[in-house]
Amino acid sequence: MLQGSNLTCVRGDRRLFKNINFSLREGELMQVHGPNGSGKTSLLRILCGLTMPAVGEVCWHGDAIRSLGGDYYGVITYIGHLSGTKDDLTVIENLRISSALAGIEISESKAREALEYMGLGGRETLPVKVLSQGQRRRVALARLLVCKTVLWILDEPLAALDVSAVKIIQVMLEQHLAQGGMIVMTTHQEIAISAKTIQQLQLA
Amino acid sequence: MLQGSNLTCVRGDRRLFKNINFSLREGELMQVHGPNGSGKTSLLRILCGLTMPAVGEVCWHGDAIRSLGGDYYGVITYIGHLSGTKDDLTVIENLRISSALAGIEISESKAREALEYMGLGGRETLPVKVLSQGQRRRVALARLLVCKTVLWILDEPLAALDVSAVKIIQVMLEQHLAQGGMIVMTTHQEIAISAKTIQQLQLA
Amino acid sequence: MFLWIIQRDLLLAMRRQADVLTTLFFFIIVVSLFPLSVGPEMSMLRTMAPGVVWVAALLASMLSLGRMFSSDYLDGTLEQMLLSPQSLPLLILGKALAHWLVTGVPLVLMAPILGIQYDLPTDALSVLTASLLLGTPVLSLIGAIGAALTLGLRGGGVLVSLLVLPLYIPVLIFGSGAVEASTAGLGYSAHFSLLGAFFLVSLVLAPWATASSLRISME
Amino acid sequence: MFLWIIQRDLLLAMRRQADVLTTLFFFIIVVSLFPLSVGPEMSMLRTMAPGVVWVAALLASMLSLGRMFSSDYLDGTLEQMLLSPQSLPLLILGKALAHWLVTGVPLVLMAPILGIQYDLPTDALSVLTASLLLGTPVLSLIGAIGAALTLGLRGGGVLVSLLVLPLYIPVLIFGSGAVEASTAGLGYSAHFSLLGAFFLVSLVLAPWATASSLRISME
Amino acid sequence: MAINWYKYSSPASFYFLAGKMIPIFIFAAVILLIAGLYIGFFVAPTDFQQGEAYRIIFIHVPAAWMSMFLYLVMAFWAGIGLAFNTRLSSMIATAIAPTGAMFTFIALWTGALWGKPMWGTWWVWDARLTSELILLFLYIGFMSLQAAIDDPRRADKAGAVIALVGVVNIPIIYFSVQWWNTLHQGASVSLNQAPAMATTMLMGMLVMALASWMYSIAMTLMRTRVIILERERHTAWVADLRDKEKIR
Amino acid sequence: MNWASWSEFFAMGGYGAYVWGSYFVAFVCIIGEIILISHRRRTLQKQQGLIYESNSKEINDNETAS
Ligand code: HEM
Ligand SMILES: Nc1ncnc2c1ncn2[C@@H]1O[C@H](COP(=O)(O)OP(=O)(O)OP(=O)(O)O)[C@@H](O)[C@H]1O
Ligand SMILES: Nc1ncnc2c1ncn2[C@@H]1O[C@H](COP(=O)(O)OP(=O)(O)OP(=O)(O)O)[C@@H](O)[C@H]1O
Ligand SMILES: [Mg+2]
Ligand SMILES: [Mg+2]
Repeated sequence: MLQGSNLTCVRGDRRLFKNINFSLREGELMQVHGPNGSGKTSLLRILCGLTMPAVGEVCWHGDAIRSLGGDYYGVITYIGHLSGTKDDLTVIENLRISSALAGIEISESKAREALEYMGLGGRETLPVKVLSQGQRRRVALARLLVCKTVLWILDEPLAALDVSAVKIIQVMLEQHLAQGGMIVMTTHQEIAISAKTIQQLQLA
Repeated sequence: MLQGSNLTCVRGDRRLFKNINFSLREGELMQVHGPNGSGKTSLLRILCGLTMPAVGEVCWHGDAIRSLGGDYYGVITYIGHLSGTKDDLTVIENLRISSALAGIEISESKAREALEYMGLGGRETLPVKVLSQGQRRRVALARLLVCKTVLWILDEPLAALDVSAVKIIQVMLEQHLAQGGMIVMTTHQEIAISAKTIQQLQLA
Repeated sequence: MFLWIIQRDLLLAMRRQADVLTTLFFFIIVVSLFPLSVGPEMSMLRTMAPGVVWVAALLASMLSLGRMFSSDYLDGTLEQMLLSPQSLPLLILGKALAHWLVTGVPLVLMAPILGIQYDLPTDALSVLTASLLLGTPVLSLIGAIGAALTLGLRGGGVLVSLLVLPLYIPVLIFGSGAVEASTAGLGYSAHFSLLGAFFLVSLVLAPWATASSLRISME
Repeated sequence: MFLWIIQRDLLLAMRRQADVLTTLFFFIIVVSLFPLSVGPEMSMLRTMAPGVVWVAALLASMLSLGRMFSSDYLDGTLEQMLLSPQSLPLLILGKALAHWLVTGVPLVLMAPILGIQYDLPTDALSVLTASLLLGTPVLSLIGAIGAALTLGLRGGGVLVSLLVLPLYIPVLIFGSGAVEASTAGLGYSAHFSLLGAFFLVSLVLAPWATASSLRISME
Repeated sequence: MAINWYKYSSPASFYFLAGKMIPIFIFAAVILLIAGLYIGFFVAPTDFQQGEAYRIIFIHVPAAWMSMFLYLVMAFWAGIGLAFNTRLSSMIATAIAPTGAMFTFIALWTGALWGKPMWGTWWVWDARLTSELILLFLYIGFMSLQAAIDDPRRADKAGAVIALVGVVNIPIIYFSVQWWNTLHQGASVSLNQAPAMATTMLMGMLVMALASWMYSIAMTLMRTRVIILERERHTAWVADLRDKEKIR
Repeated sequence: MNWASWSEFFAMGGYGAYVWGSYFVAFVCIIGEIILISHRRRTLQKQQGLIYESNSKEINDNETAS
């Protein structure tokens, strides 16, 4: 269970949000809404532990995440605005290495399968730098297929994706929720995800 | 009038598209559609003259753009996946400098006005690196307000923008078309633009 | 336009506050390292001085080459420059000038002080400064070509030095040669006229070569 | 895990094919610049040799520091590393090791040949090589701290040298000092034990310092 | 009708033409090499100043000549490729570089081995030697740049720019000899002892130089052919070639 | 003929190491280059599963035909 209590975020001399409280249980999705610059990315980074909130605490099953450290990182997957792929490595190398970094070593065939599913079949051995914007995004998102984490934190996963890819992601998210996973995500596009409970968090 | 004749684009071992023909007149919009990696960005870069097509020619009022050089650059504005803003400069500096680069020197008040219109009021003096993804995009798009070019070539202008910003852009595009401008754009999001003629170009 | 580019690059340099200072600092450190590792004999140091100062200047200028285009490339500004109705070689000249103002000028100003540390006689000092004044712009101009060619090739930092250093060598030879000639009591006008020739040639050719390299790199 | 990081960084280096080679050539070129500007007298060159080789090694190592984290930062991989359940200092140790394998080892291998060009006697050559072998890992480890601190400050390339060079200086002094001591017929074991101490200290402390610098930079 | 030279500027025709020429050049190179070595080792007399060590000259001088000459040829073809956008000339330039670098290396190596007995040191920082070293760097820079770029068209053009800029550098380095007191022996040292010896030595050197020529041409053609296949593997004529070979 | 015996030939008047060192390395470079080129060609063939080696006559016929 992920809990945020009393979260406040200050950037420069601007307070982006204050007193945000929520708790997210297994199988639940939380969508964070808000106009550009309202602090969605900042909130997600706080939930990951990349930034400290000015006030408040994020807890994972009752323990403050800042005290959990590496253990917490083992249960989350964060995919932000930046894709985290290396331009010079090939698609398949990128996927295998980023998974290894997240603690899961996957075989070549497993990786190929995931890429195939993401619609990157036949492009496994191209360096990422020649890919199109949407294809890079797909490479980053392919990691969701191989990881075994419970909590997914996704910052605009749909940016640059075409309709077929949006469909794939939607199915993926629904499956994850059905299996008892949790998702926190932001998006400016409409996406209809069927889930047990969907919480909407509106910023600013 | 912008004309593409017989355009073919080859990337690595892959032919992205071939024999694309179109002609775009004053007041017309051309939307380029296609799944991720189908070559939309590549086509737009060819139209700008940043890349040479493997076969075919792009003509502006009958002259091949490669022979026009700087004269052609004076009539187009290209906004690509990358925002072309410098992280270390402030929002207003970015706008003024990028306009100057495009050949239009604008006064501080004019720049402030444009930024205000784009919803960046009050953030003029922040360095771009602290802005949110959508705000960066707005800075890049603000250039459309101050430029006086005829042909706009926009690669996913709506990515990362929230609904209110999408609205602003929509109005801007419609005004440009009404004044006899031309637009070539790609987007994966739905956007309803009212224009004299809308051409749809479908890639792969 | 030209002024805008220079102004922009200088503004960027100022924004990264200590930028000018750091090039200078690098230069000073490299020059001061030698007495540390070679030992304090004055006659030896005096002979080494012009060579060491020149090599340090060259390295300092080279180190900052990566910056010249790469950040513009990564954030898409370079695309916009190529699409600018302005003359590209002129834009590039502006960038090279800004580069020189940030990296070259501080070195030229600093050189006399460092020369004193190496116990150079006064006229050798002025020759050293003059040779740097004439030579460092050449370094920025030639460097621009290398920086443009290695654009987007990750790890270009080392590749650029491989490409550019051989081209820097003539400047180095005649620059330090001038100082040595003056210490030896020989005429150094030949060295200077050669440096001047390099300057003119690179002033005319380098912006064009850089412009076409940039177009090639962005293709 | 550790192995994955090293493997990844080496893979990246190999992908840029001639990467290892270019470091090497950079080193060779810098070493060759000095005779060009100082003049060809052998006795002079022999005295300069250890200093020159060490300064070149230091620069080669420093030049490639920018690469260490910045590309990981720009494309978001670094965020992912911080979120990795693996121990961050270990990851960093892996990266530093990869950096050393790519920049340090080629230099160590090349040093004897360059020493010959500067006409160093055989035992001085072996002392030089040994000192580099012990010293270059320290450069990579300390460099990692600087690279982490200057992350995201564009134009960090020069700033990093500002931060890192002062820390490099002791290594330089004792490294080249060992060679000079051996040429002068004095004992050089004191120099070596100091270098060894630097190595151990930086091996233990640098990964932690780098890890916290990274967390600070990414805040 | 005259030969249609233009036809051979297409990679496909060049591929076949080169295939026919390679054996001729290799044959010529081998014959000339044997002749040159024979003259060098068995006909040319011992030099009374340098003893037998001077026999290095038969490899050193041709290699040094080739190293400089090949750079100019390479830059020429690269420039043609850049100016007229002809793929073949760029490929030839790319193919020449490794051979040129190899000759540069041989010149350096043999020079060093010659220097030890003659000057008592492997290396001096003398203008001639240094310029040869820089030449090696120019070659390596050209090759590393091309290797670092994935897209062959871009690699060709970028390589051409650096090759041409490098050419400007060559005469500069070469004439810098005048500002330096050179240690490197010129032609005067050992050749004018006796006219008879000078002629046989000159003969040996020239024959070896010719052999290097033939060898360089053969290598360039071979490498160009491989490059053509690598780059044109998707074209119809390569596919034709492949099918025909499979059937047979 | 300059040499009384083979051993004298190999000794090269005391400079054997230098002379043969030069020729040997040059020779190795040449052979190495040839091997590298043919290796490059063979990997290309393997990658593509092709045989490029052409019978020039047959190709010639083909060329004139087309
Ligand atoms: C690493 C050391 C050396 C290098 C890089 C080197 C380089 C060169 C080069 C570039 C040339 C062609 C110059 C021209 O055609 O004008 C040349 C020619 C020659 N070298 Fe060397 N050399 C080296 C060492 C030596 C040594 C040690 C000797 C003899 C003691 C020697 C004797 C000659 C002679 C006799 C020629 C022919 C000069 C002529 O063409 O008139 N070289 N060398
Ligand atoms: N130093 C600062 N001074 C003032 N404001 C700042 C500073 N740093 C960040 N900000 C503001 O903080 C906000 C950060 O927003 P964040 O990136 O979290 O937005 P977001 O909701 O993800 O927006 P988007 O939808 O555009 O991605 C921005 O509005 C930015 O202007
Ligand atoms: N060297 C190469 N080898 C093979 N394919 C390549 C190479 N370089 C580019 N490509 C392919 O070319 C295409 C480039 O597509 P482009 O960026 O134009 O797509 P796009 O339509 O803009 O897609 P998106 O909607 O994702 O932005 C990609 O499919 C990419 O995989
Ligand atoms: Mg955001
Ligand atoms: Mg695109």
